[in-house]
Amino acid sequence: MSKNLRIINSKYIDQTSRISFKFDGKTLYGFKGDTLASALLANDIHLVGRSFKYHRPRGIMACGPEEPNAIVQVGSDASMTEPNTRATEIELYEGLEASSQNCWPSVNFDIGAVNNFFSPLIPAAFYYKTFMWPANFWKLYEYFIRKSAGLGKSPTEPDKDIYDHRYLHCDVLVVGGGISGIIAAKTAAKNNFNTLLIDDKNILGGTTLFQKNECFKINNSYSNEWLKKEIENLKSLKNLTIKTRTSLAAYHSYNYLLARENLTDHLDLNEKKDKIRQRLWKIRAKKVIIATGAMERPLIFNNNDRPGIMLSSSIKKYIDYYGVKCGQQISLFTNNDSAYETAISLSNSGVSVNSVIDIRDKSNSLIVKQAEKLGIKIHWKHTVVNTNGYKKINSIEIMKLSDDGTTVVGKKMKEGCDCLGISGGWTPRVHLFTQSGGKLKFRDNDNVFLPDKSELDQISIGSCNGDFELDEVTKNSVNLINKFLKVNNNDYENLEIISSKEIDKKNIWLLPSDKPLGKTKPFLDFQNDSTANDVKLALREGFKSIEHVKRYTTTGMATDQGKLSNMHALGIIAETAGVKMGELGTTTFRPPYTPLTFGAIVGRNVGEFFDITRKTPIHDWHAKHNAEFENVGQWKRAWYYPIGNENMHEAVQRESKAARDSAGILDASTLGKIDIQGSDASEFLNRVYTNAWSKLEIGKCRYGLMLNEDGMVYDDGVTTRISENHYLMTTTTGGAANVLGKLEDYLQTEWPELDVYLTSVTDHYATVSICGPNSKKILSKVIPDLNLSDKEFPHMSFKNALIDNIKCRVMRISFTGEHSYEINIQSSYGKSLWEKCFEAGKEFNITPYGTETMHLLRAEKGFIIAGQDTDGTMTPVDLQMDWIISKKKYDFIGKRSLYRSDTIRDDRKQLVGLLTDDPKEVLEEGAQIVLETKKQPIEMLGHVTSSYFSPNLNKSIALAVVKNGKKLKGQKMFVPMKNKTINVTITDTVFLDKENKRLNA
Amino acid sequence: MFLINCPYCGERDQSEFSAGGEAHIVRPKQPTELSDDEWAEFLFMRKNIKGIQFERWNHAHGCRKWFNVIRDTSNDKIHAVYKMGEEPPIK
Amino acid sequence: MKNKYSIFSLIKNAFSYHENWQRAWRDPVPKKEYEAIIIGGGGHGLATAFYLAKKHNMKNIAVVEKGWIGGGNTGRNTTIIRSNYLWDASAGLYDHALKIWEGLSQELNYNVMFSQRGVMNLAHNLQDVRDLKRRTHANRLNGIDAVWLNTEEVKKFCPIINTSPDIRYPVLGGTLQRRAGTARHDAVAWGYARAADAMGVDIIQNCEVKGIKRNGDSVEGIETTKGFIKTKKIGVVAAGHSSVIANMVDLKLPLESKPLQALVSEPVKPIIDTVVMSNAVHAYVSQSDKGELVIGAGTDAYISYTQRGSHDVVEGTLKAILELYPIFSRMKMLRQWGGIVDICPDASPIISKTHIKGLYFNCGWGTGGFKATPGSGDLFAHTIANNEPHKLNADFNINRFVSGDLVDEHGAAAVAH
Amino acid sequence: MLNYNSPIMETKEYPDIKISEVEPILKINLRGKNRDFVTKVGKELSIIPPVDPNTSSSNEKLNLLWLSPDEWFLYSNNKIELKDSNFLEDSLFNEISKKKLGSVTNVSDHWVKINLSGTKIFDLLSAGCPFNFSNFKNSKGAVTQTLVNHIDVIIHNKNTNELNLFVRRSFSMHLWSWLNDSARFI
Repeated sequence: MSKNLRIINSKYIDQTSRISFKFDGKTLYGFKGDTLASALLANDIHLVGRSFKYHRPRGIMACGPEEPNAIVQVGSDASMTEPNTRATEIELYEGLEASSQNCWPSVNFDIGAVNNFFSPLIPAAFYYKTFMWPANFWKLYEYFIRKSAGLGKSPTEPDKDIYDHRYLHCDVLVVGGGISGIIAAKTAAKNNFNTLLIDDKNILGGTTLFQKNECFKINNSYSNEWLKKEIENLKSLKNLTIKTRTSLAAYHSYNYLLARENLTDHLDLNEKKDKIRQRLWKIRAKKVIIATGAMERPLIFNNNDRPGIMLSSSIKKYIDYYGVKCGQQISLFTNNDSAYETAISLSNSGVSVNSVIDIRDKSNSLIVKQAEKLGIKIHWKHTVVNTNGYKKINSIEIMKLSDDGTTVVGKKMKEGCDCLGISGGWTPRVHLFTQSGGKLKFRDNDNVFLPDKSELDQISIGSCNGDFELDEVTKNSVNLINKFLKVNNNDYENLEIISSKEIDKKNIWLLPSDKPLGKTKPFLDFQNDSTANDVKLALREGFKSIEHVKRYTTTGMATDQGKLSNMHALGIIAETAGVKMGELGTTTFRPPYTPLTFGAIVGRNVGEFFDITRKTPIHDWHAKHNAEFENVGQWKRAWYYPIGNENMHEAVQRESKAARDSAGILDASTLGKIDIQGSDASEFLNRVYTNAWSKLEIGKCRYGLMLNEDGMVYDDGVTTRISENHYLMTTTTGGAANVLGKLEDYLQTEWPELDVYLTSVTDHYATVSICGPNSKKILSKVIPDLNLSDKEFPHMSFKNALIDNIKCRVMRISFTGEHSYEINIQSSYGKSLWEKCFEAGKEFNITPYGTETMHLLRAEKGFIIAGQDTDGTMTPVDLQMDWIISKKKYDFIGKRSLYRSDTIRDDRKQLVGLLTDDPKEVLEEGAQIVLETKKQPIEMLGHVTSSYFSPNLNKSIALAVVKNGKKLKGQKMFVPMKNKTINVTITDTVFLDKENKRLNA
Repeated sequence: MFLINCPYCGERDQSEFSAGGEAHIVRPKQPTELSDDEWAEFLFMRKNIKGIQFERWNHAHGCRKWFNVIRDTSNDKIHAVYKMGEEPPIK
Repeated sequence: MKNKYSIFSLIKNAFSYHENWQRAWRDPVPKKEYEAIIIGGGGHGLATAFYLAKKHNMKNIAVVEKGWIGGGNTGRNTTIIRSNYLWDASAGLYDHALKIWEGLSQELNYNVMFSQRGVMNLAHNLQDVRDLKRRTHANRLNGIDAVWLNTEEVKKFCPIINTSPDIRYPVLGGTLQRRAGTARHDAVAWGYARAADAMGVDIIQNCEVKGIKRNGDSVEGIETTKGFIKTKKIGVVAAGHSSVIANMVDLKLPLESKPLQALVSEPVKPIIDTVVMSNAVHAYVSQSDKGELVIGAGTDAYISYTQRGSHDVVEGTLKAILELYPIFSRMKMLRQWGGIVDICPDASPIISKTHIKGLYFNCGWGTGGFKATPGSGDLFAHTIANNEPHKLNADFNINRFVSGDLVDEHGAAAVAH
Repeated sequence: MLNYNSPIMETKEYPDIKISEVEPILKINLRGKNRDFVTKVGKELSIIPPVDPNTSSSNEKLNLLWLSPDEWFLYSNNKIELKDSNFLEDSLFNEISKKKLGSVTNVSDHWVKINLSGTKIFDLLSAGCPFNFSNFKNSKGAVTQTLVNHIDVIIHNKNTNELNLFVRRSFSMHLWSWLNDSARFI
């Protein structure tokens, strides 16, 4: 039965509020303020997971984001469960359920552990060297590899939580609420900088917050008490915003930073609902102060990965902050002074410390003296050569170090313990600094990489800048901040600081053992199970760069991104290869600093807000008349209007027939419309379209084709000359924005001399198109006083008109080949006008038709749709539209490209009509066209671009592009489908009313 | 995300702009006089500089004006902006 | 001769604590002169050297790399391999590569983990459907195993896709190539390096090219940070940095180098066992053997050599991922990074001679180079050895930008640019 | 009679936020480069087009917003009679466009005007807008064109904690529902 290892006095844990939670199905208790890790430790649970490769038992090792082992699955609900969450960062809440990962059937008995037995066979990157025979077996091998890999489980149902974004602009951003961050925030805010202070913990103060030790005092009070007062004072600063539970995820160039604020993860299950779970702050800061502190390093020795082996500073936080004993007989193993702080804290709380094993010869610092005063046993110049205990450490083996530190001497001592604290010194958290593009420098005397040069307006202060002693931290931070903000803040002048000084330093990256290296397991990357041996193997095989070693051994590529392992990997590489660490350089730290949920990155841009939806003024009418809608770019366009249980084919056949037999009505509001004014408007059109415009009469419309400079068809549409210097251009629905942008580009950069202004009026006008033999009768009812005679109002002309006093423009143009009109009216009257036309047309069975019918009708006439019948490789000539290329014009966009050696070939793919031998057979759009089906490989001569069953011709028709098609009229060809071959004949592109009689019908 | 100083509107977030590639590639006044090679040079061939590049940007979601930017493509640092038709402030 | 990799060699070495493994490749000092020099130690460059040595019996060759082999786009891409391209020229090129992939681990005696888990391209609007069907038909007639799947079949093949008709851009179907899949990118570079080294190829790392020495119209050698190296044939395979090399000989290429980003999630147990690509909403995802979701983002529109892109691109990709896979909302991004991709106006590569005698370029792979690695190397080697393109890369010459005979693969390219 | 339908026709209130559509009002886009254009506009509207970027000039009836060095946006404060707006549009068109001084385009229905008021409106916008409002906030009459939730908008600082936001009609319903969805979490 698990014992309770909680001691009474901890100010940060509310021991009156008991919280129940489940771990691996077992109900346990903790308190408000606990993390899952501290609560588990309080219940004497160390074993929480299995390692990635060997499935070795692993326990809680740290107390923050660097935790490599205690990675758990939170929750069991299919939509709300979350894999790979660090127990050291989960704040305990009522109803929390967590479970171990990567073990089966259970963390206590894990079948995968056989891998540990085979470990001699599976060194780093073994998989590159095997699983190759028999060749086709890889699929099978891979199946099992994949099953055993991976850690937690993905949710299997959509997330119910809400995520959000917020942009934030500030003068100064301070990252980290430790002692130096507090000083920075206070200084900035007091000097009228609009300041933001963020910290990933739920409370400010960093590690100083629980530093109650004679050796660390400021103005005669414990450093923690001094800091608490400082934090109190922050409240009064109005320029200061403080965000806790907010973790800086990414630091991009131009001081653009992303921070994730956790809003509900710490709340009881029933309190979480309908609240934003996480908010991603998109921060633009004028100045950035990084005060992210440092991480304690482990030590690398044989079997250094057993449950119960923890970072010494974490043991200290668990006892001082959470009031939790990580064990009852604790040994400490160190190469520096900080383990002695832990020793003192432990013995002050009545936990017996077996001994401190210190690889150094001695240390006379204040803190060590104090430890000795408390009677703590110290083994100087010793190292741990092995540890015992499978699911939890139960003893360590100690030996004396040789003078050069490369071997061990003397006889082995065994020391029983239920917890081992290790301390390998400190690593500044320079991740954000390097993310931002900053360059690092190496400091030899304590082997740390420090911020050096940066392009951005930023500084690093405190221990992330290499200041580890209390007096350095405060004094240097104050100076750096004043200089950085160009202020003179004297709050912190002449502070009296007591601080222990570490003079004696010694570091051994890979500690020696009495066994040959090959027989030991000194772990570097605990989660990915890569050892010092693996790194040495990689080097032996010629993988020299840190990036190679990292990728070959996977060191530093686990979910902790090597926070604890990178430095030792570098150290061992440098040592083995005999190069200076400074010259070796470090790996690049990539965003995010800690893993970031996809949800937070996406925010509320999901579902309805995944992408913009554009609607026409008449949209509601279509919806009310059960239109099916088609996505055209961001637009919703009426696709077809099924009646009763009509399917699309039936509806389209009916609509198409009605449009030609009597009257159809189409919502064309989505077409792009550009208002063109200026004395050079005509010249401008001459340059952007392939045909000539100067001679277009006022009141007339003309179809135009627009090319790219590469000569390929880009867009098309009808442009109307409203008055001398005033045109209205229409573009395709999809092309509208690009066309306007392209034309503005030419005006501003190539032809600034032209007096032309372009204004988009796409949304200002609703466009109602009426077509069919009865369209004239209907329009005459809608606008009685407009003379519609062919003489007064011929095809391809326009009139201004009034409908119930509302100005509108009526164009007599046709995309269907029928007699038809387009009425442009300001959008607010669009729906009403549509209804009016519909009413007027009732007696003629006016039929609303959608895009599908429109496509069919225009195909009967052989009109192209840019983007469907063209694909960016078709010239006007290819489209058999030579007539639209002005021979007279000196130049227009794309003209020169039409005369390149390939574009002038006359056997290019060309637009043709296609008829199937079987008139009922409708070709598939995209189907390929061939002449020769026998000999392989089959040569493809073209493909079907548009294909429909025409109710008006009562046969299948298609448009296609075919190599040398112009010359092949009447040629029999084949369309080979998967299961059959369809016989077709090449025809003219116009299938209906070749003489255009219907236009004036 | 860059901060780009539009010569007309001032400093704005990159998302308001669209990039237009290498600057000062003048469209030939008389394309028909050019050989296929010369035309291809204008159409497709680019310096694609690593280092200081003169390039075009458009404040597409602001004033819709095109302008020039001098940017170091090896570290994305913007050294200067100037209007169309103006001489580069830095050579 | 190198000792062969196999389960037996693993067992054998286990007894000596793996202390007797040979180096995968040497670390030679550059010779005075080589028969040919490949600039760029990525997958394509190393493969080129390998096939020059293996098929064209050119043993005295070197690969010079300014950093570490495989450190560029080879190690930064999302490892998708497929050959379902539209035009005959592309289909020929990429399927040639795919056929080599199928035997590559054995050819190199290095497990590149080529995993034929299938690649599915989704259609989200009517034009998508037309384009993808057109490709599927073309692929079929070109002997490429592409099949069209309707929405139900898509759902059946990859059940976690949200195929509801109510989403903003519903899945209207897709085309599937079963022979397609993924491979282990690092292993490709290392495998080619080891195999090339075994045949005497010098792989020279940390050796940056500073200039190209010319005599009139032909090349004479390269100036490097490790001194001058003489050669009559130079194959440039420098990806994003192709223009940098080209500018050394005042050669302008139709290239723009742009940032392309990718990201991985934390590793989880198998949840998606194929590769799904969606151009229209821009989401590409697969799952690595390690369990990470591997997600490809888009390119930025501006030129940059920083290997960093803008956050909006990553956000845009992930929102598309959540649109199609809402179950991934609680998954976490572990790592994001960027590469520099050299993009041609027609989204097709250049594997070509130049007007300078002895200078060859293999570039413009844009966002899709990894899949072509073995084929690209094989054909580039052929082009260099014979000073003539192989028929499979004849269409990918530089001159096409003058004649206008482009191979426009925007439709089929992974990232629409 | 044709009836008038604006896309939103709603007013919504949230703690410290009120959003509503205000239509119909006159909106005209003015383009021009030379001095004559500026003086002519001044004469017609008795407002001089502001030349300083991101600023506006107003009288009790009309507002003239700077959009770019050669582009201005005119809108009326209140609902305006059809005949009056036609008259204003025509006279401007005849005096400017016809006389080749620039262009005059009616965009009354191209843009939809949404009025935002309350102390939290800038927090609301910051949920989807990269623009830095810190100075804009405190300068009455300030104008900016930017993106809100990826949609182009023109924002006019009408008063302390009161903004007029203009969005293209086809986007307006989408933006409206986004604003309302966002307001829940401010």
